[in-house]
Amino acid sequence: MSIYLDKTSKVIVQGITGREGLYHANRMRAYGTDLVGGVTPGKGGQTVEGFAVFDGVAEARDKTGADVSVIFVPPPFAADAVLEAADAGIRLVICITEGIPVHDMIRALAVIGPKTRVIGPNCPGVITPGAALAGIMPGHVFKPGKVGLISRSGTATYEIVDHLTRNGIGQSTCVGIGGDPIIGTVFVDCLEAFEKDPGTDAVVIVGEIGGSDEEDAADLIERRGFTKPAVAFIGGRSAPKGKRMGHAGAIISGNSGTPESKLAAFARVKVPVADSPSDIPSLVQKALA
Amino acid sequence: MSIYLDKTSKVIVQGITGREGLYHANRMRAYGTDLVGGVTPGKGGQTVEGFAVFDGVAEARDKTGADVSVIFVPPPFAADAVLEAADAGIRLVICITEGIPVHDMIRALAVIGPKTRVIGPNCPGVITPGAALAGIMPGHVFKPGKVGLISRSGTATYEIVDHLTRNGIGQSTCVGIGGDPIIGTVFVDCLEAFEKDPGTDAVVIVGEIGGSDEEDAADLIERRGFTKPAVAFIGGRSAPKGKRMGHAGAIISGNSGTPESKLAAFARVKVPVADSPSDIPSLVQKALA
Amino acid sequence: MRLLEYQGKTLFAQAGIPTPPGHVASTVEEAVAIMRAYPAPSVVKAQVLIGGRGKAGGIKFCSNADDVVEPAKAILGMRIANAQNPEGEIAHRIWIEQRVDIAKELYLSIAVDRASKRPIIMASAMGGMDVEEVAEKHPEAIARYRIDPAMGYSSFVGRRVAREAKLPKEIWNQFASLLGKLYEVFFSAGAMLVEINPLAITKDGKLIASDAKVELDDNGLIRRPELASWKTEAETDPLKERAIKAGLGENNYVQLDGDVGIIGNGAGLVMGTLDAVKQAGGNPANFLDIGGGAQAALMREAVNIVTSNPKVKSLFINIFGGITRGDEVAKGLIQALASGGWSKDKLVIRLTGTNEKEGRALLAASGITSVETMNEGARKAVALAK
Amino acid sequence: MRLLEYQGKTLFAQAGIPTPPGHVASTVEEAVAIMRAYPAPSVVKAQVLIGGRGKAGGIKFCSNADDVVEPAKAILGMRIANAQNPEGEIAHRIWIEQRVDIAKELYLSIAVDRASKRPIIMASAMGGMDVEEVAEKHPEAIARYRIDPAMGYSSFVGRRVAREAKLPKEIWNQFASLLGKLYEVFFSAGAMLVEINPLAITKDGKLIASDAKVELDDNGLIRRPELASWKTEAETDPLKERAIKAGLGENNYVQLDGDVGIIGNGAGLVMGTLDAVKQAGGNPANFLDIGGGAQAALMREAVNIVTSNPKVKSLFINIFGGITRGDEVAKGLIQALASGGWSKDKLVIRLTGTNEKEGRALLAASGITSVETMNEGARKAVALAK
Repeated sequence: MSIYLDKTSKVIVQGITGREGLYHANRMRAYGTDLVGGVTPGKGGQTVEGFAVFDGVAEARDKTGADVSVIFVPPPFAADAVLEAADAGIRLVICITEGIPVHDMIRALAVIGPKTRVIGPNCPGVITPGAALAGIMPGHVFKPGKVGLISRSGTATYEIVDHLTRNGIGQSTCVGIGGDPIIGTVFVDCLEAFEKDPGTDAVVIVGEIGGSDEEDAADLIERRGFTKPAVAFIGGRSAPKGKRMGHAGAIISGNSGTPESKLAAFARVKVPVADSPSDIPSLVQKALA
Repeated sequence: MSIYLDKTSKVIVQGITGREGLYHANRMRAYGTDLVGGVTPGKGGQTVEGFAVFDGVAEARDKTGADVSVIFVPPPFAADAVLEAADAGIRLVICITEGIPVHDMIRALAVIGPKTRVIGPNCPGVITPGAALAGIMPGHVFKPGKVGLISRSGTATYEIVDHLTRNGIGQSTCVGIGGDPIIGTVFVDCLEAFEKDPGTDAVVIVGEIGGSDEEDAADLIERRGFTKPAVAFIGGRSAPKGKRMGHAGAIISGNSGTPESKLAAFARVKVPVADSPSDIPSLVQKALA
Repeated sequence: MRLLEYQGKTLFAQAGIPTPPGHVASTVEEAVAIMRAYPAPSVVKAQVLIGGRGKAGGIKFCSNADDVVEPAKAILGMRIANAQNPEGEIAHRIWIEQRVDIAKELYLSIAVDRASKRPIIMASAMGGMDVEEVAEKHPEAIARYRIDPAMGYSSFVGRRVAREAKLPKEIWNQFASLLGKLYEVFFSAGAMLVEINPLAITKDGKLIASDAKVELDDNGLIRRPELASWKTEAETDPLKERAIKAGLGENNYVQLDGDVGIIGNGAGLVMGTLDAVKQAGGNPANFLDIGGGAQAALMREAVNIVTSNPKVKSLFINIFGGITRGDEVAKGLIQALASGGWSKDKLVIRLTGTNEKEGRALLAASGITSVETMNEGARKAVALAK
Repeated sequence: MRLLEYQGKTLFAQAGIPTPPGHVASTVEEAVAIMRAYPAPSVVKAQVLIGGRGKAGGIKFCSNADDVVEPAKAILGMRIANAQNPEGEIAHRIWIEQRVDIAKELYLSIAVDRASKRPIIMASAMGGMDVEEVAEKHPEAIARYRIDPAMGYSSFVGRRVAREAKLPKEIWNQFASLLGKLYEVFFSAGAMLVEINPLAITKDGKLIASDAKVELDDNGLIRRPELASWKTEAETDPLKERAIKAGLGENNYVQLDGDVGIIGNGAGLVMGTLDAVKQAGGNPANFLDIGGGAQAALMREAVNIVTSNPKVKSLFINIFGGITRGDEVAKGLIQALASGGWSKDKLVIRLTGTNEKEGRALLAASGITSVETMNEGARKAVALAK
């Protein structure tokens, strides 16, 4: 079992004729994802490396039954691509693009209805190991299993998953929610989904400095909206105030977004926080014991 | 029984210190409406003719428990007043103002959520005879009973209701939905509410030329979304094409909004259409027999 | 309020929509001066709101200052009519614009869609024709998209419409950009309709607005007061202007063709009165709604306005008093009659509702009897007009 | 990207927000010329991004061309520091603006609220103070409102905020209008924050923006490219500029205080590497994320950038290859070492993931051994920096 993505998901790539889009479409297909085609406006009707190309998402959905879209469109046009996918009734829209104007996303997310879930932007996507990959994650690191993972960071996730997999701990679904300040799906959303997923026994929360997403997750746990065992990691604990650490969203501004606040929140709800990625497997084993 | 408005409704007036607002607030109170106060920005704390004045709708709602607002605010500010009422969580917002820019209403209605019902603008309001009046209707014409009425016009309603009342046919609730091209509540909304109301046995639909609200109502009846007896009237049947008849929305443009189309729609679903307001009572009696 | 072609094109050009360069003239001399300044193959187009100006000879061609004289003379002052409006409209202005080499004609419009409460975009590769005819004969040729006003325009909408309207792929991006600008015009001008028909593709592959049809929301002019001054002859009517001056709204007086003058309170009741007159075999001369709560002075002026229409043979006043008080109506009517503008013999009044007794007493004192019902009044008024 | 006060006020003035008339100068001569042209009681303010310029002597007064010389001389070139930033910032410009008679100081800001994904408006009648301090000590004194971006600003929002912030009733309408304009600036400039503190009420009852703090979204500059050129000295950093020139993003290089240079792929991994170095008792000299799929040339330049920081004593490269290939990383590193900019003795590399074998083989051929884990690498790098 899994959340958001499984073997039945039909995935398209928006921006499939671009360098990044085509490269990752091939990787997703190689992983076993049912990648049914892609979209590049004006290039509809072509076939690239075996992928059918459509002019628009509505057309692609009508002709392929796609319900998931992965977006590799340059920043100035990415919010338009997200809106197009939502308008076409795509259920899960994963926006990989980094560098989208914050106000573009604020406006797009404000008008997208509850039928569409947006993940990202500036995220590595979603993987349900052994079933499907919709994003840019290195599939070989992952292994099917019963631990869910949610992360604000890509490579920190790979590092942590690598430790899990090497220690024999497989994953149900791993969701990279993205490193931007304004993102479509937050920890709380994923926790609520994992709570309902019988295939998930525990969850690893990979947070970082900036914002209050970790604190909100702790609040959810406190009011019993999530009741399974959870383990956390917080990146950027050594970062100074006011410096943006790689991710547009990883910044401590004033008293907000500090690691202290996040550590305190997790301590309050008894979620152990690993000092190093390598400590995660043992914390998970302890939590599940 | 009734729809939208009853004895328990707590009503405020936005624009209560204006000439129109204050005049009609007095009339509503005299009719027996639980008129709990009014709003005029900057005049909060005053009392006018026994009505408590508040600076904003949120404050008025907090202090009075108001759930209905009747708006008498000049056209340039009326859409802002509607948004304010919705933002404050008012359940039923009745906008009397005539002359509001169409685009103001398009934008306001696009962002108001399902928790708020907007009636109007350019409408006479809602009356549940014997219980409450929220609007500018002449209360003495109405009589409690079991026939619902929905109308795009004010005075045509009074004329028709007068005939009903004189013939001993009382009304459950009468809703003036307004004569503008873009209005918050349409015939279909009211029919769905009347369908569920055990206090309503039949409905009178007072339409007019322009738009397709009557056709939509007929479609609802055809697909059994409304199953009670209905009788209709259509105003402006003698109007030439392209001329706006008083109401901004009463206009035949091209092939759309013609009386022929509306008559045909009602004929299809066997809703009798009165040639004259004076024919309505006998048609209602026949429908109920 | 409808705009003339050149006014619409001005709005388009301000928003960055490509339009052929052109100038407006209201005399032959101005036309010559324009062609002297811009000597190029040009089109001379009658500036009227009525449709069918091409067939009526309202569009001619010229290429220099000499040969603009004939077309300008012919069109300026020309009366252009069509089946719907046989009386027609006089062309007081011409628009002289440079000719464009057109490869293909498209259709594009944005209108207020009442049912969805949203702007609706319509586009078709079959441009240059009457869109209602296209909609009837080739419904599949028209692509429609209803925009969420909360979202506003986003360029995928333009691409989607372009694809569904089967427009050539080469112009999709241009089309999406132009449509975004047209949406901007639609919203910022408070339009009920903006239409480009034809939207031309030139021989060198550029989109250009060959025509412009814009209808503004009268109520929206409070947000763009500078546009109100663009109102033209065809949009004005002296009796309507007088009604507005008296304090009534833009839609409260409508001139019609018949001979039974009509005054009532409330648009719905007045419409119903018109219908009743028609059913009684008569023809209404006008629609006049005095609104709610009218005072005697307004009522007096309403009587004067309606009866100053020379076609009016009888006057039917139908009042169902809610906020409007019967005594004020009676006072105003009596004042108007006293000033000699109309005779009580050509008058029928039905007065019911608030203060009906006081009103009827005043009328009786002046020798006027009120009828009981609208239908009765309609019959009498029609008989008086015979 | 943060704007200096005078840049923020320029945006405000363009949007119609009242600001005191003023001019910017970067030399004493310019300051004198300004005061000669506008002789009026004025304030001379250091244009720096750092807070606390008032306490540091960065705000002075003058009233004519003669007495502007002293303040201008004193402030231009002044280094202004505070507790958070002891190194401080040099004032290269002054802003000379006419003094305003202030009756009361308010606070007003709009910021991006991450949790609600909406703009949040904050206002308080306690202006002129540090807002975080007010929020802590008098939380009830701050009114907050999260705007639905689909709705946009509507004036009831301003009235509601004004009431809840207990602002004087007389200025509610002015405040609601000013807030609408500030919202316009916030959205159209793509701001993360627009703050007016203090928002002054003058003695004659007018609102005026006495200060301006604006932080723009770097990604949003593609929509307002003209604003990108407003970037100032305090916002630039030669090594960061070099990283951007090499093709990295705005946030990929961050200068820090320590002596362990750090390169990794992916922001999360690099952050984790910084933390690991810190836990091992070291101090990171920088944050450098080479992103995904970096080629050898980029890796070489990354090594050159990090090691050209004179504080760097050891270099830790931490690569977890997904899209990034180990052989490309190794090649770039070997090229950088070959050019003599850095010694392999002061280097620790951990190389795992895609093409790790090929990469490690290349490294081994150059006498470099890769460590197995991040924590091991961190410990070694910290030891090398001692």
